[in-house]
Amino acid sequence: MADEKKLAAYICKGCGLGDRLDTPQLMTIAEREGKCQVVKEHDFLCSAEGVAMIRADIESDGVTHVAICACSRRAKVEAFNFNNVAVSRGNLREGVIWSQPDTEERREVTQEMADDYVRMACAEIKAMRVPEPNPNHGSNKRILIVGGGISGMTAALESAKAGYEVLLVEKTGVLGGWAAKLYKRVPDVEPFDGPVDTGIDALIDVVNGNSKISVHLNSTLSRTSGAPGQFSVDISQESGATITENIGAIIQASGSEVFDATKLDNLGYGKSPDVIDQVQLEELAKAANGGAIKRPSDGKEVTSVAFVQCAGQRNPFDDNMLDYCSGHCCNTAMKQAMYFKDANPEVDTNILYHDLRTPGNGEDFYRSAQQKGVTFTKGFVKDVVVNGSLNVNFKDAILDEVTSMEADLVVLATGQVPNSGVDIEAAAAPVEDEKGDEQTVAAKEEGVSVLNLTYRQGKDLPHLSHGFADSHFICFPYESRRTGIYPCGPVRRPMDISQAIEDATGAALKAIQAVENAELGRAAHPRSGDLSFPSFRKEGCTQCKRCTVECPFGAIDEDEERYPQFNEGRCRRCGTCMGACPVRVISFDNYSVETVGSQLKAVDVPDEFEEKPRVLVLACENDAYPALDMAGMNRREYSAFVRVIPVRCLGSVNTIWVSDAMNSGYDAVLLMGCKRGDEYQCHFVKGSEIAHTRMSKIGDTLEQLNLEAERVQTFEIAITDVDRVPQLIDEAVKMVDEIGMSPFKF
Amino acid sequence: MSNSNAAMVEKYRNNFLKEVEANVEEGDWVKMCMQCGVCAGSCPLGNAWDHPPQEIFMMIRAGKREDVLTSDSMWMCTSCYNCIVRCPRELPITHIMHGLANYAHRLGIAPKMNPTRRFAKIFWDNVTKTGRANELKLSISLYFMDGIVAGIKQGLEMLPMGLDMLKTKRLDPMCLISHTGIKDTKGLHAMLKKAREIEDKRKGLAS
Amino acid sequence: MAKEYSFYPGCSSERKASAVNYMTSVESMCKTLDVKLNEIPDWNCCGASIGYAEGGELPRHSLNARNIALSEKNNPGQDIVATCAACWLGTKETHERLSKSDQLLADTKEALKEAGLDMDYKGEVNIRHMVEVLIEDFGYDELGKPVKKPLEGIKIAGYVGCQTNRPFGVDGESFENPKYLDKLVETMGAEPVEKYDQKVTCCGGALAFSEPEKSQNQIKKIIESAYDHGAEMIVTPCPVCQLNVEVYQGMINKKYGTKFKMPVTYYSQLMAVAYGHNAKESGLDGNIVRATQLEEIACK
Amino acid sequence: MTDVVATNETILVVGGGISGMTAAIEAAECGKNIILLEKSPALGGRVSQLYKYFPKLCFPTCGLEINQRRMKANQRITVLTMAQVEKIEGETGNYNATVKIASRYVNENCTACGACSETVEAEIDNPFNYNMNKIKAAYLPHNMAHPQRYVIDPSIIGTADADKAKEACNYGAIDLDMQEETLNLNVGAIIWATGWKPYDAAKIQPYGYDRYDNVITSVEFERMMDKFGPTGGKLLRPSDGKEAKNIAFIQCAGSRDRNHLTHCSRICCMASLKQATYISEQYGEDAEDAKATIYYIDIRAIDRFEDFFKMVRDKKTVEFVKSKVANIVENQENGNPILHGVNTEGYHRYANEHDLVVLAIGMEPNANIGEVTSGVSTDASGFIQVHEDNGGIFGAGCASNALDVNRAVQNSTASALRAIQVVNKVSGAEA
Repeated sequence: MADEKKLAAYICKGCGLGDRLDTPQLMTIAEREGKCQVVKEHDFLCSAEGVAMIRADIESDGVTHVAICACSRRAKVEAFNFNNVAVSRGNLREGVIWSQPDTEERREVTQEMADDYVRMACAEIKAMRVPEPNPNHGSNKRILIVGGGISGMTAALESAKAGYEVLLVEKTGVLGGWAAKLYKRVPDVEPFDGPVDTGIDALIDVVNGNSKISVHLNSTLSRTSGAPGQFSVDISQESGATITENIGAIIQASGSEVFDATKLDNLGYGKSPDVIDQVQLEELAKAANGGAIKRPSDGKEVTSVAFVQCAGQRNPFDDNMLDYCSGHCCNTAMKQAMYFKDANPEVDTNILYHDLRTPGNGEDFYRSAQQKGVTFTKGFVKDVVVNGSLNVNFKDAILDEVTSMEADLVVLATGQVPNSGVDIEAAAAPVEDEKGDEQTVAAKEEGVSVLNLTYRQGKDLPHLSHGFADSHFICFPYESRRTGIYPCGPVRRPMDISQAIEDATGAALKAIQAVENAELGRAAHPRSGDLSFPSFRKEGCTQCKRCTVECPFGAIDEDEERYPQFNEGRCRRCGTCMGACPVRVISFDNYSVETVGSQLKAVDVPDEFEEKPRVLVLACENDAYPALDMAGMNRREYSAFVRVIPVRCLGSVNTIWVSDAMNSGYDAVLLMGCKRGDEYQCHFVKGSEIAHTRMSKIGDTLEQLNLEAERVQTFEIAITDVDRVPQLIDEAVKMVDEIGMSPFKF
Repeated sequence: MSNSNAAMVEKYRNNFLKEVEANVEEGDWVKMCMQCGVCAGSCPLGNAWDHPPQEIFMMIRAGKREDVLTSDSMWMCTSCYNCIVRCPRELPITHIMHGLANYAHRLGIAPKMNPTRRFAKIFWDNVTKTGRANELKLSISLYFMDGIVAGIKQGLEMLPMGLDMLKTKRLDPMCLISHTGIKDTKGLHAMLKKAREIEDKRKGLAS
Repeated sequence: MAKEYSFYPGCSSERKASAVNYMTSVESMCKTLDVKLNEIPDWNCCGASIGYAEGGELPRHSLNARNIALSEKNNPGQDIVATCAACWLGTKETHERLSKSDQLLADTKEALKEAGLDMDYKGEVNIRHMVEVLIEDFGYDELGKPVKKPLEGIKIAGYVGCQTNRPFGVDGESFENPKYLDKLVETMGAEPVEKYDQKVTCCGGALAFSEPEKSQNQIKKIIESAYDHGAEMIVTPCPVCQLNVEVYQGMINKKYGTKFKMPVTYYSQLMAVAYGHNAKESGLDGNIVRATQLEEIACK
Repeated sequence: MTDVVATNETILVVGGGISGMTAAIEAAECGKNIILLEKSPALGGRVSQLYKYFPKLCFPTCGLEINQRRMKANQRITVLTMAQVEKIEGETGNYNATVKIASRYVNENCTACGACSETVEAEIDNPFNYNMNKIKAAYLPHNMAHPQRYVIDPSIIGTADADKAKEACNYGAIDLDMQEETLNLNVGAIIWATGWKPYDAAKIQPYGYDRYDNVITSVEFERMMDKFGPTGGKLLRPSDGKEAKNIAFIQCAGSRDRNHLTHCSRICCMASLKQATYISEQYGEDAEDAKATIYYIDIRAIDRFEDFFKMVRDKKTVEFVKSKVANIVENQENGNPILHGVNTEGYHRYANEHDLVVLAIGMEPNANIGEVTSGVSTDASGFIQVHEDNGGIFGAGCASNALDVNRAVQNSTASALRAIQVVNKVSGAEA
């Protein structure tokens, strides 16, 4: 059906469009130039009546492609939401009359703007196909969980409770993870006054007893391939046997390891058996089981204990130490001090801290610890001297003196180290010389992979700072860079049990969402619900691999013939591959080199004597375009010589658009994307960055056309740049004024 | 009385916090301090404190018994209660300061010459003698605290004030000879004696 | 129908004591408001804020408990009302402490037995400051009604001080910026200096005797700010505040070369005058720094 | 008359802030039907009033844009603004919620053309800017307002202004006779995402928020940085409109305090660290006279936020003082707040004068669930606890704990699944 097109254009006269613009002329343009079979205008297009008119044309008149020439694509979305038709929006309101002064001298150029936006809207639908769901989508809904700790078990149980089959793989011989090693845990409901049972045994029983959950102990993943709804994994068992399973989505709850305390010999670790970390203290507490805790060296009952916080943590100055804070240690130390106090109030328990970090109701827990006689000292521990007794030397920050305390036992609050597998970026890092090469090989082998993905881009999830497999985003903690694979628990960021439980439950929802979307062949966040997917013409492909390298989500592998192999289920529809392709064989039904290219060509470029320059803006739909909208809403004026085309991501910008623009006589092209670099705000990770690199290379092309380099510029735009974007546009026009019009006008 | 000091040192060897919790008025609140320092900043005579309350609490935990009990910081408390109402942990700081001062005083290791300590004693003796304050005697004994000469000097300095008070009939010379206190002084004294006994017993102080 | 209270005057309110003029004005004020004050027979000193050092804990509480016991015995069912901040605070503190600790209560009763009062202590009374009585049992409107001679045109700074304000304070008032004195001043037809920013600064209390320099430094701030904000007079609810802020002005002037001559009055004096009592009845003769403006109105 | 289709397979989400939107969208993208209630005229909640997020210093409206696009594209979500729950009855899988919808006086015909606002003269306090400036009584709540629809303030109903607004509208969007409505919704599960409110700063008397113009709260400070805020994006202090350069941040303003909120509000340390960067953003990294001083008890930059703490600590323009400020007095001459206190790291007494004081104000839950139904477990601070007694009602975001945005979203996503489990049971899908 995508082939029998029937194009329709609708011109709205509301919101002052009718008064400011010559709409009959717009209709003529849509008809003559836009080649629309149906062209109608309406006083109030978004009204029930107006929308009904359009629906009628779709249902009874067979309209398949609709160009709405009214307000911005961000306005009245619900009203113009038609299923199974291709829709484009000509932005005549925010983009034209609201950004142009209502004056006589500007009337002509304002009309030209509107004319062009109508041409563009028509050209766009002409090049569009109505997207249909991805045909080779998978519909397996089973959820694989990697890791049998509290996070993994919670994720398993919560998924099962929602009615989904679960496969849980645990590398050790038992479920429970770290939580099972604890004597008691910090409370997460009232009263927050003392250690409570972990409840881990009960949880293990429930998991084992749940018919929807099948548990594989002593097992690891030796291969993971496929896509949401159709993953295939090899599970290697201790026995050596390997079984292959099909699943729909993956939750990586591979947890954390404890920091290697042997690096802390200055704190006496390794020098005395009575200097231990928090995990070892839990073992002692378990052994004592409510009775007096005995010290390892001689089994003597502990009468005094010093807790040294931030041991090997919060230390950016030493590469062997952790930069970050593990978050739970303050509460854990208090809990452990209470072990002693509850057994025998006479035991001296002192916690040496830098900043006491007990957010939320942890503050009650803190007070309770003080109530029980746990003492707190803001102090910086220099070292722990072992000579028969243990002497903790520290600077007392309050009394402002270097002093020391003696203790039977010293407990070091060492931190959590994520078990996030191989650092694929480090592994893939380019190497200069032989030596370097060896190093990278070493780096590649360093660390055991958790997922063993067969993805071209590497075996595991990309790491972020400090090796955590976290999402980069604040508002989207589950925006994983491998669609359908969701990390949760301390592999994502340091966290305590309560947060791990919340996190695992959230990850379970995302996994469920992934399989449900996969079945419908739809995109996941951020373009949720998008049915389009990339397809490519094998004939034209030169196997340059740019698409496979640049895909931010590792969605593209290579087949045995080394052609790109698209895993649509893993694709997030950003179009970076399309932008990367030098031979332009990659496209989406509703977004392609054609849909944008034809728009910019549709623009009527006046010859140079008219002294009406044309500046093309390719604007990221998430930041720059909304900023322009809001500029209009707030009546910020900018040059009428600009023509704006929204793009899914600057990563999708193919350089051909720029050279086409130049060839068709535009005087400047501005690319407006979001923030790049370490603190990038691009939801397609590197789109903005890639575009920047590509454009820096386009200089040569311009030279060939002997055009000034400044005619093509890239900007980082934030959605709040409501004043800045108009400025940039005006500056560009001014720049053209100075260097002169493009010679390529016909 | 310093023998009781020795006794306490013996009894609570290097656990000053426990000693304070047991023997000092409201002492069991000390452990609840979180070192925010709002009390230190709230004290009207703050500048006069060698160690502000929050620091004293830290010193107690650190076992600095001598430094705390011989300090005259607590004696700078004017009982304005600013610290109490602002403390985010609701420590009765004013009372703890009073308690520490009193405890040091009872152990006989409070700073001998601290004027507030001495005035406090004079005041207490004055009011408990007859059951009511005799302001004239009070001021006179206050001036002669440091002996006749200093007393006369002080007295002269204060003379204009004294005269003002006399003029406005807010001071009565007759009080020197005929101050009427309460009727049941006998009962009062017995009561106070008993109270002191009980308190000393509780705190293991030899009276 | 008169309101009756069990009255605890305190040492400073005694005949020819430092706050005798406070007492005088309170009596006149109560006369107008038809308040009957039944003095607690044979009441004793509260020990004051300085009592802790020599007195310790239990003896101090015994002193106050004795007064409470005497009140409960002789003025049953009546709230204890004190005019002195220290008396009020000391008694209220003991009352609270004993109600919280059975140990302390038992010990105190054992001590009271020596004074033959152990059976009389029940701890069921309310301990209130006269200001509370005025605000809560009457209210500003009621207090305004008997005003015969509004104190027009006098700018008065309400100096609340510490102990009527902290730690208990007057219900509904803030510790940092209590407004009741301003409201009383307004009710009496005078002009409150609302921006006065030293209204809760400590005057040094008992340390005025033992640490004169430090205290006078405080007092200086209190008076200076009053002048800075255009006050012509300071009003206070506390005898210690009144005494300290008034009598040391001379010495401060000597030491700092200031020219302080700021009258410091009691709220009850303002009220007595406004209610039409003469200067003597209003205790104005007791002010070392003459409150001339009040005297003029009182003579009218 | 609003007509809403709801069944006991529908999930009701109460609160249209980041938490409520997240819960609604995530559940809807799992194929569930959602009714999302918001009591104000537009979605977005408190995050839409923030200038930047910590630790990335990115703009909340960026994520809001994505969430709104997801929502507009999703026909499974019904949004009801100006709506509040009055009563909840029933049990897990079958609740009846009574919902009151206040009159907006503007119907769905509104095209947000702004004609009404241009004609109306009356102005009202602007709630979006914490009443620090005024807006027309016919207004669009803010630039990102969704639904993008104007509101007529009740205060002008019955006045000439209102009639002028009505005449100005060419689309019959203004209905001055619009009546308050009450709906009864039958739903299977309820997500309570009513968020938080800043603790009443006036109650912290020693800091004189009610007495001194130049003592403001962190949420107000946040609005100052916004180009569309009350000061047009400049740090101008209220007393005299002068640029505030030497700014104090007081931590635990209302939090960790038995006289106020006993819990730690978690976000305030990070918020102040973030706001300290605003100063160098406005005046430059090396500005001689621009300075942030942070008065704290403990800096609670937990887990990876430590990196942010370090970044701020290394700035020349930022200083840290370990001290809970005792009180603030005002310099009579210039209106500068003077902070009194003691730096407890070695006992240093200070009386520091600043241009402006920002109170890192505590987070008070806005849960008030007890008012509409009984049996939902809340802690002493009023946060909704995870508890089996809660049945099919789940707290989400800051109604459930003092959370930063990231954790609030995490928690809301979890709550969405808990609600889905309930409605799946109803539909038998989980069997």
